Amino acid sequence: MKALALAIVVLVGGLLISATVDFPDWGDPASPAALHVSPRYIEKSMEETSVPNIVTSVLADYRGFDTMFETTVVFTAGVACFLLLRRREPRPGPSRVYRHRASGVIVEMSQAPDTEPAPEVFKRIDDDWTPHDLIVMNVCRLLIPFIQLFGLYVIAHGHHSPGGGFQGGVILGASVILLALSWDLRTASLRMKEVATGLMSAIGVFIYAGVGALALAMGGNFLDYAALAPILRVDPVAARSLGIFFVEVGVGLAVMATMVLIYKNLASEGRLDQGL
Amino acid sequence: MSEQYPALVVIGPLLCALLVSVAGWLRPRLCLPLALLGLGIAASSSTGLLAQVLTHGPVTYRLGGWAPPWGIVYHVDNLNAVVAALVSWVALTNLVASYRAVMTDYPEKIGPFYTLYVLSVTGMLGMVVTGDAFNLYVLLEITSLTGYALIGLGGGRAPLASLNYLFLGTIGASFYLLGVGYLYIVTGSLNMADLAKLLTPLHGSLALLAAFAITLVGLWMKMAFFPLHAWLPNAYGFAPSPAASLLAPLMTKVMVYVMIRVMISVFTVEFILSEVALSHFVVWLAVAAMVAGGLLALGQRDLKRMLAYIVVAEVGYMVGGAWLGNKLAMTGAILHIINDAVMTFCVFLAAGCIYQKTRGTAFEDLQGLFKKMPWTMTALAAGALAMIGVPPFCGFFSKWYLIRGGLEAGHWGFVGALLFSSLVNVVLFFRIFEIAFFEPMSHGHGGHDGHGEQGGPVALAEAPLSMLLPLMAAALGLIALGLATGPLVEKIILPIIPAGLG
Amino acid sequence: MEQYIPLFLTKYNYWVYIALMMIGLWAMIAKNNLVKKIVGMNIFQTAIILFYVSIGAKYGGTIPIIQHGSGHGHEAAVRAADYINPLPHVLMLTAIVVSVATLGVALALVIKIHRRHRTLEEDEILEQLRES
Amino acid sequence: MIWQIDLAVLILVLICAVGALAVKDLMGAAILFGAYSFLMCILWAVMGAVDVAFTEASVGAGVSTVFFVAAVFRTSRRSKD
Repeated sequence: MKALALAIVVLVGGLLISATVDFPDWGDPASPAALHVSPRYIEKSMEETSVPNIVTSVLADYRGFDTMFETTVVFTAGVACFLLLRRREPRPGPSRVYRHRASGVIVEMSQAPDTEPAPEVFKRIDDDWTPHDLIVMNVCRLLIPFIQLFGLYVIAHGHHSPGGGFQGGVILGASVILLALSWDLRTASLRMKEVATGLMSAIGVFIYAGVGALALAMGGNFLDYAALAPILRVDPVAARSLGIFFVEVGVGLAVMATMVLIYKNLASEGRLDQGL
Repeated sequence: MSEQYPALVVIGPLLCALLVSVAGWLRPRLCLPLALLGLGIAASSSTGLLAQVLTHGPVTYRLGGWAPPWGIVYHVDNLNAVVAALVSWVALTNLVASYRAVMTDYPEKIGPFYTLYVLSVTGMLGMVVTGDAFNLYVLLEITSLTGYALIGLGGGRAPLASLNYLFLGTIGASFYLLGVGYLYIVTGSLNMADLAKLLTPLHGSLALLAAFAITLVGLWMKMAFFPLHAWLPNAYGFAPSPAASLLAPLMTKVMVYVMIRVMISVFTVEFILSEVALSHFVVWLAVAAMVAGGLLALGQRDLKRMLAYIVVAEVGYMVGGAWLGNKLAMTGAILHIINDAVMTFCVFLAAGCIYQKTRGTAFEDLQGLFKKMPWTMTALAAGALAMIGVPPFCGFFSKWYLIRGGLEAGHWGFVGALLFSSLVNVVLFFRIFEIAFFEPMSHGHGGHDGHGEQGGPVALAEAPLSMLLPLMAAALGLIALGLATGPLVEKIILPIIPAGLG
Repeated sequence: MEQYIPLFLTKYNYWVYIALMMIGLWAMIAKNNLVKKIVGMNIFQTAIILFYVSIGAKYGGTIPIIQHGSGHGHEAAVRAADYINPLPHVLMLTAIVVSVATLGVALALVIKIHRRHRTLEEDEILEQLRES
Repeated sequence: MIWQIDLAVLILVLICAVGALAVKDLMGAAILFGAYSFLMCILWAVMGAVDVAFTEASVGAGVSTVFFVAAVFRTSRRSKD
């Protein structure tokens, strides 16, 4: 196998390297890629969509259809992870571990009780026991709101600075994952239930496709945000800018929920009872 | 509304897939109707699109209202339209046929299952109608991801087979992406029609040849063309039967369509005819695919795996026909895309029916099935006759065009391999029928004692009607397609064969 | 020898991406551990992203965000040569997202395989399958 | 774009890629893969692809690494190669 792999790699690599001779030099401002399609985006982005960040305007408007399917890819991955991993049967092994909140004493119950002990007295801990770390937990608790605020800023400010729905959505999702890592998966699940993640990921993509379909219903082509101008009561250029904002919100919602869904399923092998 | 058909073909199923997902969380009973609605929209609008294309000529649809090459466009001609209609109708029929199997096997997960099912079809339809090289990559990834999940859902060896498919599929898709990158760096465009225009002065350059080679290798990996076929038999053999009868007929055919599209609409026929050594090499690979697929199928002891190897051989037919470089062979290849999709669908669906009743498709499970499931076996026989190439069934006609194309090109190896592969199909299927027809029900196989009374009368245990009716529809479709070959070739296929072909 | 130095300086980016890609491809084919294969797959995909991003690079260009004040018609128009080509960046955002989606599905499959076989080594899994 | 910086980062990227594949401990491989992604992100920021760099920093170096760690934690850390 290794010899075969080496042969394939050398062959493909040789072909790829020999073709670079015909390429324009790296960074050449006169290369075909710099002269054919992209100048229009750079020169007209401001005029046609009123979005200074050209990457955002190309991503969500000129090539917005790609981006819709890109969001769908993320959604698909979330559904796929759920389909492959999720199972309802509880973890084998009867014992459960609790920490007495007042004293900090750890208790292991070898026979799982039918009812959980009062949660304000006993806190359940994962089988893979990690020490109760006051600093990590509280620092993360303090940080998470700011991370989420930053995520929202990234989504909303994507028109003017690097960022947008994907980056912001991933940051928002990461804040929930951080909560699950520093506290535990059950705490994170209380804040964001499984059904909520599943619904949000579908609704996020639905916002994107729905904005497109609304444009279609208003008489434009699919995803032609300018057709939304009559409802939004603005001129077509501003309608494009607003349309981009709406779809970015949809993308952010879908990406956040999907990242959390994938993480929960991976970290708990699909049982969603305890994570890392 | 009719000018919006190209968008509806993709948007309808996409929106319904999202609704199915929501329903999966809240009202699981609504999943199937919503999925049916989505694929129904796709099927009706793709049929409308086909009618529109046939009467008014090719349709171009600008997504977002941006003109090409800046925006993404859908460019639909006869070839896209007919493949889109084929994909949506086969997927819709399979959805009806598979609902019983899904309900019994995955009662808790019907929501995600149908979501992925509809998304997979969305991806295939998008790949078929798109006119943008990069958009095709994104849709290819959607179809692949759903495919990995649907295959990996099966028990036993399915997850490992699915992971291997994922590795090879990712290499394939990445190679395609890299090929598009090579084209982009030398032209600066992503639109297929625009690329074809810009590439003409570059014919003969090394970068273009490398781009062509990488793109093709990527697509071949996805369609399981002979030396790159390793993932297919396990993936389709171990997949749950509803997924197998969706992916096996459609995925490889859609990829063959993409290859033909890339050949004639991006690189153009002139470029391909100028690379004589390459096309010669590819035709010989196709010959190897037919021979190897047939021989490997002979070694199988399981119906589904045997069918999977036949798919490998069938891919060889189509790729070889597309590369022979004359009109007859290209016609045969395109006709075979349509015919083979329905044939493969028919046999895989029959295998699914058998699995539903016997919970296994190994050869020993097939004993006495002609008495137990007469209708299913009749449909399987129809599919088998079509695959062998017996006249009233459609398989004969596409093979006829392929053989005539091979003779015109003077390629005796291709003609010989095609005849050899048909002969192998005869052996393969008659072996199945022998087992199913003649051998008694219980045989005392190894540890299979207590299998029921010896030699007693076999009770009729036919598959449920919801599976049987679609199966019958597919089997009748085989004959209908065969009878409709004349108009199909005249009206639909011949107008899109590029004039440059000899 | 001397004519190769300018060739190196103008093309070395492409060569490094090819080297990275080949490392990833080699790992995907030759490695035995499934997680290692997935790491190789990600390296492979990232190398392609690197290639695309290098297509977009432009000497004398700045990041593709139009400075405030320019492009509103009255002032000097935006010149394409001043900004880096944004199109490859857009395409690669898509590719990064696709790669993380593939990663998620691949890891889910790995966990499912581990549940059944209790190992991640491909040869051990194949051995178990041969025995059964 | 200063090509010396570019080249230095490229070499570091290569080292991290080889390291992630060579190390026997899968947790180590996951962390080295995170480092690899982060260096890639720097490289893209140097090339002016700020949006791509931002995405890679959050997706590649952030969430991907967490996914890897989660999967390795739930399976096994041992690797023969």
